[in-house]
Amino acid sequence: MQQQPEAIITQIFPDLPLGRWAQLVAITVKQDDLYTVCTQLRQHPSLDFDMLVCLTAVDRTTHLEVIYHLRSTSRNHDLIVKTELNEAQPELPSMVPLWKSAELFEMEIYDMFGIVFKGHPDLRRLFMPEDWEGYPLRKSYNANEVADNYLKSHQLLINQ
Amino acid sequence: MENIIGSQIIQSSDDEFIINVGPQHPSTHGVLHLQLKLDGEKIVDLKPFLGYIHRGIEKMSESLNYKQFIYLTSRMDYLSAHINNQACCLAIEKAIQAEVPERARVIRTLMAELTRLASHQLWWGSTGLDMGAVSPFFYAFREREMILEIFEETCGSRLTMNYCVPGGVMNDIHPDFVRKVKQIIKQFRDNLHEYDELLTNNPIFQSRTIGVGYLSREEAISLACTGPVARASGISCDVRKKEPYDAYDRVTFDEIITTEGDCFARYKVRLEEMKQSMNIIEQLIDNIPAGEYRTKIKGIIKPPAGEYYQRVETARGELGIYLVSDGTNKPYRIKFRTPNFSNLGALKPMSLGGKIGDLVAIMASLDLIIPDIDR
Amino acid sequence: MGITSLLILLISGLGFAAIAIGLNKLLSYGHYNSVKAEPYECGVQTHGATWVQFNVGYYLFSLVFLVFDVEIVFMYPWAVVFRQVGFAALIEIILFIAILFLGLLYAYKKKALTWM
Amino acid sequence: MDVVQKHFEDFPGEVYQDKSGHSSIIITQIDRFANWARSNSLWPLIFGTSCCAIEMMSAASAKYDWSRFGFEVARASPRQADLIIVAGTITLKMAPVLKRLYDQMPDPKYVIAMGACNITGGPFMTHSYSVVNGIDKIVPVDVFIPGCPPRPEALLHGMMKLQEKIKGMKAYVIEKPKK
Repeated sequence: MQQQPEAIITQIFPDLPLGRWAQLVAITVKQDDLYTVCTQLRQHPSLDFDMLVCLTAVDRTTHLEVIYHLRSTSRNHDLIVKTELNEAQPELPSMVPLWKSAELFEMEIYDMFGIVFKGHPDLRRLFMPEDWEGYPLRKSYNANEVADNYLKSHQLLINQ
Repeated sequence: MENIIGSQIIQSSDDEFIINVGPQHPSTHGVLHLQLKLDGEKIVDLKPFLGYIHRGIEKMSESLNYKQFIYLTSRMDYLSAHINNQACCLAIEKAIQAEVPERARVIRTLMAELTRLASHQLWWGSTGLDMGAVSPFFYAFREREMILEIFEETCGSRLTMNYCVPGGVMNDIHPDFVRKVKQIIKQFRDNLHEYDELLTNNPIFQSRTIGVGYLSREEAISLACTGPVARASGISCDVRKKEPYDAYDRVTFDEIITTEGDCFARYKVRLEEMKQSMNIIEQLIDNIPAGEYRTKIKGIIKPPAGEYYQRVETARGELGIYLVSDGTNKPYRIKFRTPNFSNLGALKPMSLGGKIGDLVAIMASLDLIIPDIDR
Repeated sequence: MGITSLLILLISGLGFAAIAIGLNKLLSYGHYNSVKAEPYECGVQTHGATWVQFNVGYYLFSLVFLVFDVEIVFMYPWAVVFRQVGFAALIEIILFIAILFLGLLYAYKKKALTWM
Repeated sequence: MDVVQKHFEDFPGEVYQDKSGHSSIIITQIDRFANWARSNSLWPLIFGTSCCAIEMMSAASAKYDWSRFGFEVARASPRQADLIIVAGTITLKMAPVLKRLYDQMPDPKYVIAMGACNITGGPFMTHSYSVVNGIDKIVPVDVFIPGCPPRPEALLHGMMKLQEKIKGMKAYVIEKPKK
């Protein structure tokens, strides 16, 4: 069964607020010391979080919440690392040097939320066309009639 | 001109050219667009372009209520459509603490294993097709059509079955469901030797897959690969074993793990998984508990505000659902962590340096479903 | 007798080709549009020009294939007269194949069959 | 493209001519023969984007077997196909690709819109920011097949409808665009 890494986390990171994210142990980390905490989580022998299972973001309208779901295949435990970003200039260090799976996740989050990941080898819009404006998964984004305007503006309609 | 791949810099000679293994291509099984930089037949660089089938399911789910968005997920990984719906129903049941009767749990697990069988059969047919052997395609669809007949009898539709409902299953199983499933399992076990004769012991197939597309264990972990792709590289990541859901804690089956990590290992893992699925079905088919097939959830589903996480094992890997609800009848934010999205990341390290023909073999062994990547 | 049959063969060959192409030009119609003339590459714009210099490996492969393709073509007339000529034909064909087999060995040793 | 009708004194039939000077004439008997030949050997393009492609594969396999109607040879390149079965959702990024593939197919060419996604956007009609609501906005469609995904029998029924439609067409006249 899945063990919970609570004891080790509190011992190594005593100052970080510990919490729960969907019955998984979660720690909240500030934006600027996120990279140091993640390298420690990656390299510390007793933690050994070697797999970034998922990287996602939630638009809480007041701020952007970015969630890293880490897993250790050897220790068999999971951890959620949460950070809050203000909407003005969302920037985060790229985790590609630590976990290779971060490359595709970060491209998707950049495309959907507009969070720029510094140091990403190939940061571009993954899903939307290159010349798309706006970030679809933001709460402020209105999704109606977007498709028809795009077709009209790109001369794709049949009678154009 | 220089291009940087990972850490080493490769001085590219001038006669390199870039071709598109593009959206419309017989071997991409969907609309995956790869841009290959080639030096003759050798692949120097590979860049995926996605989004050709991005329908924005996550944004759509934010404006559909809890009973509606479930059935969008069967359009994501349409070969394990039932398992996707099962995952959403489990997440919702966990959110509203709904109690699911035993009969529904067993029926759901049976249907999930039948879906896995049908999905692996289609993969087996299209793997043969990619390697130039056309007859496996027709052999594979023979059993698959019989399984789809069972789905159609019980749920009304063949592919996107919409059979799971929060609280159980849509309706009870068809009266001769048990007889037909037993008949299929018996027939498929007799025909399984044909699968080996056609592809497994085929020297051409072996020479095209053995040693091709090697994925080491560390690289598979770092790329967050799951499912048969990871199990072929030696990672034990079967969610049915790690976090048993529905009736998986009641059955005994073994998780197939090999360590070679090449295309043939992934092929063998999926063939063995088909046997394990039949094993599970045989254990469950005889003792489906009587009783209710669903608990009626009256009214609008409004889970309490908070976050919920549920993961299941689809035919291609671990599907994780991160559900954030704010107490209203529509999910505030829902994220599908789909297996194909991270398995696609493994395509580049495996195919660099190889030939174009090997790229087709590797893509066939990865068994990618593109709408599962783009959502 | 020989010259007339040769002429008939020539005329019917050329005629067949001319009719096939001519009929096609006469009866076919098509909407010409600029995209139809562009090269097809999986439905997207090609990256850069398509008239590029190919890798030399492809020519090597086609040359080796050509040698053994022509070998098969020579066997057709041999197969037709094989029964009248009798045992001598068998010796000739074995000699012919043996020499070409040496060619195959040479190509194999020179690594022309594996892709560099 | 404007197709203009020409009148010749010495020829009683209808003659049409397009901008590039290509003119075509109507001969009823040859029409019937040509239409019979075309409708029974429609080669589809391999173009499956999502779930409908799996039902198209089922239609191609032994149980439903569309080769009974002459559809068997599925070509990978539009240059050798004369029917494009759009099986699966067409999103905004895929629309120019579909339009380009349609343009690059030689005439006479036909389009089957398979699945609800291609008729009106299907399950993704509302609330989605990137799905084309109906591909008849982009390419002229001959037959619409509803269903999500439509059963293989429905696909075969749609194909037979297309064959009837072809048999009723004028074989050698420059068709005015459908829209």
